[in-house]
Amino acid sequence: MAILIDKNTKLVVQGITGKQGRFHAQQMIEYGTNVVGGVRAGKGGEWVLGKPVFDTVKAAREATGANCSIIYVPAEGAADAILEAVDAEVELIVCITERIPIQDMMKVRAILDHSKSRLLGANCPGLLTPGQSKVGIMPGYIATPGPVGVVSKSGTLTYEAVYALTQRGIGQTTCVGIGGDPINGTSFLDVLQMFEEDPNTEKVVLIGEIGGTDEQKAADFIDKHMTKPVVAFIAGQRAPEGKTMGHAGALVEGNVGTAAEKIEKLKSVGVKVAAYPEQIPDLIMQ
Amino acid sequence: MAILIDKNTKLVVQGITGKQGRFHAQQMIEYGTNVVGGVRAGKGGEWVLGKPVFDTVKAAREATGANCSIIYVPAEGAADAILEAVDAEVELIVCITERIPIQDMMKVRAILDHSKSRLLGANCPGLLTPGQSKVGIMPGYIATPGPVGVVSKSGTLTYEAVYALTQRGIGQTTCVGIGGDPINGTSFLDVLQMFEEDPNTEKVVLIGEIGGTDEQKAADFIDKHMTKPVVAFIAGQRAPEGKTMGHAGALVEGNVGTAAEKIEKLKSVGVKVAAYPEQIPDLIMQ
Amino acid sequence: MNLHEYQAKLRFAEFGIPVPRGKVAFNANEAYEIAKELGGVTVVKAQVHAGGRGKAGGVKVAKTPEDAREHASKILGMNIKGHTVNKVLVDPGANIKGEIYLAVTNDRAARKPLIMASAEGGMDIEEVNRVSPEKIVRVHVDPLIGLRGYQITELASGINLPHDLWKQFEKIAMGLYNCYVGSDATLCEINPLAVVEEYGQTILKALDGKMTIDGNGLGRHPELETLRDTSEEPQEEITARESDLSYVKLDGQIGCMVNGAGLAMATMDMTAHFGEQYGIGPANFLDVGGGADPDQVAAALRIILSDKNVKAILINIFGGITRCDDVARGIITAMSEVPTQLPIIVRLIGTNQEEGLAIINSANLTNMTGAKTLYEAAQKAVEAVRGAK
Amino acid sequence: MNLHEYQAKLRFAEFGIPVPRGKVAFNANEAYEIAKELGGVTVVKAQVHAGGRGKAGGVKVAKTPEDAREHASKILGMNIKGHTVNKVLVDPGANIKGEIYLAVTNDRAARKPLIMASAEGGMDIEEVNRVSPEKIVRVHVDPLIGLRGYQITELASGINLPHDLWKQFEKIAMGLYNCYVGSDATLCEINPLAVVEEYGQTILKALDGKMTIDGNGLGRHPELETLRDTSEEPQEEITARESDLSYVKLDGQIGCMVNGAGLAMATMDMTAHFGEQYGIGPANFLDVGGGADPDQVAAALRIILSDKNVKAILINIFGGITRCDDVARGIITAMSEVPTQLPIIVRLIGTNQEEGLAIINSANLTNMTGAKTLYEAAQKAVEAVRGAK
Repeated sequence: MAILIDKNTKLVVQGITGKQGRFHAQQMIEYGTNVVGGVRAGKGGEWVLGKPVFDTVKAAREATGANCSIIYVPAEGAADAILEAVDAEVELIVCITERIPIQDMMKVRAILDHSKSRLLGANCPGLLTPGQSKVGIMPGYIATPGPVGVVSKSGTLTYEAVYALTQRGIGQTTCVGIGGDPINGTSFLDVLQMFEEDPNTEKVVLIGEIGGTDEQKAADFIDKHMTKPVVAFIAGQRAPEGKTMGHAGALVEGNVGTAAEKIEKLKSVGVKVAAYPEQIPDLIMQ
Repeated sequence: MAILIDKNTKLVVQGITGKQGRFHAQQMIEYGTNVVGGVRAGKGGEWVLGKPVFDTVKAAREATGANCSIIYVPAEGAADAILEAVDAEVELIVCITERIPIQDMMKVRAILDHSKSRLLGANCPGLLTPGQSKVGIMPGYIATPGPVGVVSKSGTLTYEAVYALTQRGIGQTTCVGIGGDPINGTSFLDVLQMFEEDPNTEKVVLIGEIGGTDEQKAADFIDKHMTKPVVAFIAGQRAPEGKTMGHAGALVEGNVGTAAEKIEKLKSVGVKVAAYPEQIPDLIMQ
Repeated sequence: MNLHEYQAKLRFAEFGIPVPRGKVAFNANEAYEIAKELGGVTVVKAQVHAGGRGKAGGVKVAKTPEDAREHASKILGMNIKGHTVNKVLVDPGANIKGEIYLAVTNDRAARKPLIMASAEGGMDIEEVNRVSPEKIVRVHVDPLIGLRGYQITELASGINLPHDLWKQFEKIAMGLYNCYVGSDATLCEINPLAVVEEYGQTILKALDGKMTIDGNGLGRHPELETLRDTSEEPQEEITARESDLSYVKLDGQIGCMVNGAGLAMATMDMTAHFGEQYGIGPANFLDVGGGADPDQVAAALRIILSDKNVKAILINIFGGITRCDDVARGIITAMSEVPTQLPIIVRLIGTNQEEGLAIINSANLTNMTGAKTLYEAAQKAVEAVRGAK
Repeated sequence: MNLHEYQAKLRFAEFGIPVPRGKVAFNANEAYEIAKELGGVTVVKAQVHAGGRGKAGGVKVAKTPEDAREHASKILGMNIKGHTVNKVLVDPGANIKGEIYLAVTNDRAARKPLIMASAEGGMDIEEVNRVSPEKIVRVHVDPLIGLRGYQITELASGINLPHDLWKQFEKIAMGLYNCYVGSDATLCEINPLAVVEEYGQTILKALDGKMTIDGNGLGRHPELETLRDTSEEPQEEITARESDLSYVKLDGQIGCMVNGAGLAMATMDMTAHFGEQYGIGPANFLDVGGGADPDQVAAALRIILSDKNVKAILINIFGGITRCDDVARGIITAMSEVPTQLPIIVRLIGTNQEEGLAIINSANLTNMTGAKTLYEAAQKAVEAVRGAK
């Protein structure tokens, strides 16, 4: 058991003919992900890595029954790629692309709200259900099957945390990177709810960062609806106000979105907050 | 019992300070409709016909609890007026205004599809539940309470039919004018379903006209889902192809939307079709 | 409102769609001059609001400017489905390698814009749709989002367009959609969108164009209103539009004046119902609007009387909010302004209908008769025409 | 990217918003000439990317051109919150009768544009929001539909704007929203939108303006990219942007180079955690990107070394898809291109981490030390700075 993806996930790769898309498609296939095809307008009918390429997501879905898509297309075409997947009624859309203009993402969100699709990202590392399926760019070897669900805004910081868990013999149900953009498709809250409902997940790790109020909303949700223990880490305690720390969303505006505020809120609802990433396994084992 | 409106309907009049709006507000108040206020940007705080005027529908709804609005604003502002009422979550919005550009109405429809509101019209005479409430421009005296539901695309033709029924002692539950525009808020099908579910409606009169395929869809619905007898009349049997007959929607395109096609389809599902409006009461009484 | 081919193509060009550099001629000499200026083979095309120009001989290829003059002199003045040709478009000839169909229109049932493409361009698309509908690729557009690139890919892929033309096709499809939105059009059609060889390049070009504008949207596009070709419309319809009346000319003898579009159609139908066996029918559709005030009635009467086929007039008014006695007085007033000896049948129904009919009757207009029902009024009108014959 | 007041106001003007006809001066004489040309009272305003200009003395009213020159000479060169003023805007004075606040911004939580107005213009809006949030009227805009007239009515009505100003207000609010959309802005703010008397008319005018552009949207607006004022940014940040690195200068002594934004923040936090008691902390945030290839590492090193406060360097790389031994070789290569004697602590984690650390150690760079954990690396970096002091 896992959330969002498992061995039955049929994945189509949007932008499979690009450098990134091809490289990571190869990685995913090697991991064991069921990649059923790729999409690139104008390359329909070709084959890449032994998989058929289609002109549109709709055609790919019709031919392969894909229920998940991953997007590796440049920022200027990414919103269009997401909308194409929404239009084709793909259930889970994972967008790796970073630097999508925020006004594009506001429109995408408004459309998603009335659609049959879920978007993960943009600007996220994707997700991984150890031993079953990996959709995105997470290194596969860092994870191992087990009872901990991981959800994070950050890429390498997630790897750090997951690897630390794995090194200590603690496996994961699913590792989910929701991405660091200010407006994205799936929030902490959505994923926490899935972990709460997943019978195989026993504990949850949440990795947040400065900016916005998602972590505070997550804390409210944990307080009201979660029975499973949560361990958190919040990056950016020393970040200055008004400066964007790499992720477009990692920005303290006024006194909104500080790490201190988030940590305090999480602690107030009983979440154990790690002082540094390597402490996460210790807190999980307590 | 009735559909859509009854004595509990609280109505707000958008455009109450205009000539049309004021005149018909007066008529509706005289009929007994519970007009709770009006809306006109810039006239908030004034009083018209003893009713308070508000700057926005939102303010009117908050102050009066209105659950229905009627729109008498010129075509260039009508789409905006509808969206304003949708935004204020008014349950039933009736738009009298004619000549709204069709591309505006396509946008309005797309927004309505995900809203909490129902739109009747545009370009419709409104609706009337005899003895309880009238919302629109139908002359009140033509109708009388009774067991027949009336739904129509046309204004004066509806009056003709309703008046003919009343003259013969046949009363109505509710008379609904859905309007003659090619893209509108409420279709025959929607209203037929309501009449089918309304315990007081025993028989239904449907008045259609050339153009589009709404009457054909209504026939399919009658065939599959209606237990109550339906009498129909279709105007425009002699209309030439490619000419718009007054209503923007009354237009035979190619051989789509002819009266003959509609009449045949309705007859094929057991609907009695009147040869002329004055025959409707005869068929109802059969 | 329909645009002529040359108007549609000029509009397309504003939205970045490649079109031929032809010009319009109003006489044969102008056609000669344009053909000379263009050089080489030209095409002379009747500019008229009627379909089937080609079959009617309204489109001719000219090898020389002299040919163009000759073709133009034959096409100008030609009658195509009741429309007289008074201008021709002289376009340069094209080296056509293929023909595509591309159009944006309103899909009334889906309540959304619809963009359609077919590899079977140059043909009658209705016929393609009848014989092999699968050859037309259809994509609905969300009006809030607009046409997206992937939807154009769906079209290009669906009609098996060669890859080297996709970029051009995308630009043209996006241009056509923008033209449709930016013109409040109900139809923007390119047929054919031709694959032509030009200076060693393969390019897509709109060789023919068709646009219909939503009359209700014209207020937002004053530049389009000026493109209206009133020479293409019956004078009565122009006058009616100016008086804010809804009028359609038909070929019968009974002039109808009715308040409300549905009731006006029902009135037409009823006169045809009784008159058909005698070759008698409605002379027009005319919706005089809700109130039927004296000015509107007078304007309507003038329009009806300008039609020389009219042998009798049927006035059918439902007094809704307005009372029938007021309407009757309005009609009498209008009658005095627009005198006529034709038989007039007046049917008034609604509030104070008896008083209304009494006013009509007491006006002592010998040519005017009252009727109580539409049934009776239509019968009387048919009788009146038969009597006048 | 922030725009200066004068740039924002010029942009507003393009969207139909009335702004004063002032000009920018780079020295006191230019300020004199502009004030003379404008005539009457003028206002001299520091153009600098820092708030609180007024309190810092960066805004002065001048009665004469000579006054304007004097004010400009004092304001130019002034340091406001670490920013040196190198230009001033000279605006004509205005007869101000009232001040409104109007802004469009992204509401991150609602995921929609938000338009806000307040009758308490001219003040610090954060302060208004803190003391009496009900004085700010907030309306969310559906990004697919755009701002609608009734929403502007809601604002005008909500701030009790006199009715005679509604039309102007509607035009300005619509213009500001269009400016926001048409510039990929994250903030368009007018404070104050002043009610001014001019030639006997009462009009609304944007006396101050603020705009922030979404860096990710700049590609669509090359005309805005040219407005970037690089004199306002630390040279390191400009260089980092050119090398496609994400860099933020801080005031500590440990230069950090990390792959990934989250891990980079965690690394900063960890050095501060251990260093705080000694006054030691991170010198920067620096995300070198996922792959950490030699060119990126070299560029990052150059930027870090250009900061003279840096006393030690901490490299923290998670070898994800890339293997740590490859990353280690990349670091060694970069080091040879950008030589330094500062102590460098390298922590590599992920695939082949042991091999990677072995490569670092065997490179025999005496100033370079390996670390196994972030904890250990941060401790070592702090120790290194303490030793260097």
